[in-house]
Amino acid sequence: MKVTPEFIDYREQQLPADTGAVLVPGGFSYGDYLRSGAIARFSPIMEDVKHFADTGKPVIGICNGFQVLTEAGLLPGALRHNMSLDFICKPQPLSVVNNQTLFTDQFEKDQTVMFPIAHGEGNYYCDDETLTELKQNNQIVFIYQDNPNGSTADIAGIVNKQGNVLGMMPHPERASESILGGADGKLLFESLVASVEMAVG
Amino acid sequence: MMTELSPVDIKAQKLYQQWGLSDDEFSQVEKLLGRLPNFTETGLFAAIWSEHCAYKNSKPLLKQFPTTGKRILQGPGEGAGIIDIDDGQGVVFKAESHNHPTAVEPYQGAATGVGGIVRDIFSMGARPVAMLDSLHFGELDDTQTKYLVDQTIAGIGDYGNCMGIPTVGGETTFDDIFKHNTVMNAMCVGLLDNADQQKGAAAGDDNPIYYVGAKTGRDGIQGAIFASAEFSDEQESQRSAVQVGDPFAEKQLMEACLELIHEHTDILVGIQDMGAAGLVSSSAEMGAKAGYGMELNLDLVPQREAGMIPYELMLSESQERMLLCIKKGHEQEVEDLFAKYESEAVQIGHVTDSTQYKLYQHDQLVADVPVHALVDEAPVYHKPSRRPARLDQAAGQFEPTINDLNETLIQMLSQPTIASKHSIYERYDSMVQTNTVVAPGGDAAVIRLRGTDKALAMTTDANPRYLYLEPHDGGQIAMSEAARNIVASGAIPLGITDCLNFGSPEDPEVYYELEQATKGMAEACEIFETPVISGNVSLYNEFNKQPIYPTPMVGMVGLIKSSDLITTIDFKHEGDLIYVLGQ
Amino acid sequence: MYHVKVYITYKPSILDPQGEAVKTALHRLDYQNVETVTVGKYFEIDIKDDGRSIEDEVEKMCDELLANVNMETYRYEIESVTQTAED
Amino acid sequence: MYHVKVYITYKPSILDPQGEAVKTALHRLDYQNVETVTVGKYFEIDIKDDGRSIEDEVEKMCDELLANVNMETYRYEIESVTQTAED
Ligand SMILES: Nc1ncnc2c1ncn2[C@@H]1O[C@H](COP(=O)(O)OP(=O)(O)O)[C@@H](O)[C@H]1O
Repeated sequence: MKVTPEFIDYREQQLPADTGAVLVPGGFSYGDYLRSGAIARFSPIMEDVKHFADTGKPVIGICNGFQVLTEAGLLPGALRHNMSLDFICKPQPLSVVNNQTLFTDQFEKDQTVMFPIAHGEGNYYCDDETLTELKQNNQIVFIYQDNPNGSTADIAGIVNKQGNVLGMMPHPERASESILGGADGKLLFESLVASVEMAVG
Repeated sequence: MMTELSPVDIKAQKLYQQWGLSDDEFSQVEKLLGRLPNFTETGLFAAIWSEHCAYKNSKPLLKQFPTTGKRILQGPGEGAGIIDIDDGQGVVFKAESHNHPTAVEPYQGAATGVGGIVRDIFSMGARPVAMLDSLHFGELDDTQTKYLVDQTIAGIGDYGNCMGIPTVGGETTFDDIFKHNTVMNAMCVGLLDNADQQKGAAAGDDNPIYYVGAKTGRDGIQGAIFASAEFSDEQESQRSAVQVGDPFAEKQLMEACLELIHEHTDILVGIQDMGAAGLVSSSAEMGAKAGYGMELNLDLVPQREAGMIPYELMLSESQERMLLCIKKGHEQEVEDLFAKYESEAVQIGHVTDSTQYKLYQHDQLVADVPVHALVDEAPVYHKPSRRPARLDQAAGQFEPTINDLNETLIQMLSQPTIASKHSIYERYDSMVQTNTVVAPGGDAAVIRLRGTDKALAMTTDANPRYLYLEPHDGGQIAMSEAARNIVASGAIPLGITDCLNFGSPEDPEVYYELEQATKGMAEACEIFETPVISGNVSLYNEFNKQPIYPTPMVGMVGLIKSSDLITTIDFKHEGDLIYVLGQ
Repeated sequence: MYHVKVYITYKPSILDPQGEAVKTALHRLDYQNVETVTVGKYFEIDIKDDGRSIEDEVEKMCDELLANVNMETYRYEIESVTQTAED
Repeated sequence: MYHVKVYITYKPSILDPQGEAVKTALHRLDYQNVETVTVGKYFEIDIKDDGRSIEDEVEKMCDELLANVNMETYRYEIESVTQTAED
């Protein structure tokens, strides 16, 4: 892939005009104090990320990024402490249950992929009503084959109703080079880049 | 609240003894100053002359270690050592013990142990790329031990994870001897562009001294002294305020320091972590190293608590703080840079042309001592040593009875010390930074170096039981195990760091163990051509006079010149042949 | 000056793994008579009176930041304290 | 049956990074009048009466498990509740 990402400081007010997609990465924003993502969602740049998402452009949040997006209300639900209460870091088999999104259209339907997880608060929660909606709208994108953290309905990643905002706890970027033990994750970025290029024309 | 005794009372009541200074040492201070030290000054000497800071009991033994070699860019004496890995790059590493704090408050003790060693690495100008640990606990059948293990792991994991530094390896053993004296060693590995190498020295008359990072509170006052004392039942209550780690503050501090080092090379004169014995040891060492004096105004030190006296301010071990010496005229630049990272930078004093170390508070001169007396005149002891009788008892060779090989194998594998450690290392983020080629679970961990085809292998090893049975050979065995782990990963060993965890050197048998173990290690270093580039000594690991087994941890790093040389432990194909190498 | 105490717990319908873990630990320590444990967060906040309604302010703080209302509930107590000389 | 509430906070001299982070966040959200924030833990525990002194029991639970007395302090409230039919 020949895409060079640009790093945008969380204190910026605006995304660059030619932004094609926004990736909110993993990490420990504000030390994860209070709740993961709770403080970061008020970062100045988040206002513009919301506008960007509202225009239907792709936004992806991985790990802490997912937590930030739920806290910010861009995605439904919330992330609790892992059921074991421990941080967990290990490769995890997932199923791609929705390969019709702009992030996953290069995967096979129900393909098994190995993405590492690395989180302490990755236990996805939503109420029954939301879960029904997620299912009806086909918003569940990745599920764990072997639920490591207690997530509701084995959910590992979801999109919003419009399908342009993806949040997921596992790390595709840690599985994008064979020297690191696997390259399944690359398909996700290739899907995204192809979708953006299509949109730009 | 502490009351400050007068100089005469300090001497009469022998207050200094409580702080770890002997009568002889106190007389020596008196002689060096030509007068009685006041309360603050006594505290400064007690801290800097503690074993933890001055290595007064271990220095003669550390001299045995080879410390030079054609790749060695920096040996012991700075925050961390540096080894050249070609292409203008260096690998920086060091290990640090945090045994006592971990025994008292495992989560925070372990977390702040990680925080401290990370600061040592980035103070050299290097970006931390990996953490390892070495943990020795009591047997797992005890509830308190389970709690200790759980919290220690959580503390190490949370701090490293939050900083975005992968914890890629370590070792863990369990034995009753460690029940009241957890051994918690942390090792950090960093990557340096050799042009960015820094020193902890404060030179140049009138250059400003900057305090950067978190505020000072009464945390861990006397930490260095505390680390140089044994535990016993009676002492349970006599513990100083626990240091709490703030990894997010450290992350901000690290990014600010690295930007200063990398992008403002011209203005930074020296940088050092405020570690053991906090402000006094960092500032005095920086001055002494450069041959300059220093004046600090304690009113300017950022303070979290009200009413702190100079003794407390100087000896506090509050975390996430560094000391900088910068070129005069660049004050604003430094302050702006730290503000950008929401970290604080405050000028608290300046370098002087004299040789005195002077502290002021509320317009009063509260300490005035020759900086060399403080830093370089600490006594060095050659303690008596005696070979423990147990070593000469013709220990009846242990003959295991094996009825069923399968069963014995399963029994062995279910020993916590031998069993898989995945329940530990899966609680650490071992992959963040996406450079971990060989994650925990194998021999050494392997980290690739982006932009090159090179990789680094790293491991920590010690086997306390072997050392207890034979300290000299045990020291060699620890070295050999580390070297085997490195070689089995496809790397050439470059050098080591170590943490010498022992009992009290006042005990001649412990001193013998220390002497023999270091001798064995030093010989092995020569053979493997792996000089010692950094390390740490933790003595007084005793509970009710029962010392731990001798536990010298070896942290070894090796270089893999091209990624296709990396080897891993798993069997690759059916039908492949299996060989046993060696004797 | 107000002294505010905020209590945050998971909604009753949500399993609280921390509470379960603490309960198990208490049982292991022989407190068999412990029936249920819930674990929450507790904040003590000192707020200067600035003329705005303190209830409104605390309510908003909880809603926006302190609690995640998707999974947590909160309650608070507000105590008005007389300012001491330094304030 | 007793309904017990336990509040755990850091001792005054102990650094509370969470409290600081929350305070800064509240300031940024324009609650400039927030002076101090401390973050602690909060437990609600239901305990069956088994004849032992409830105060002693709660005190011991706090000491042994709920609080880390090296750095935290605790306080608690005990309320005696009449048992409902199910108990
Ligand atoms: N405390 C720990 N932290 C991180 N990794 C650990 C820890 N303890 C053990 N490991 C990892 O588990 C694996 C096995 O460790 P160990 O049992 O010491 O192996 P060996 O006997 O081969 O040295 C190694 O990859 C090691 O890095």
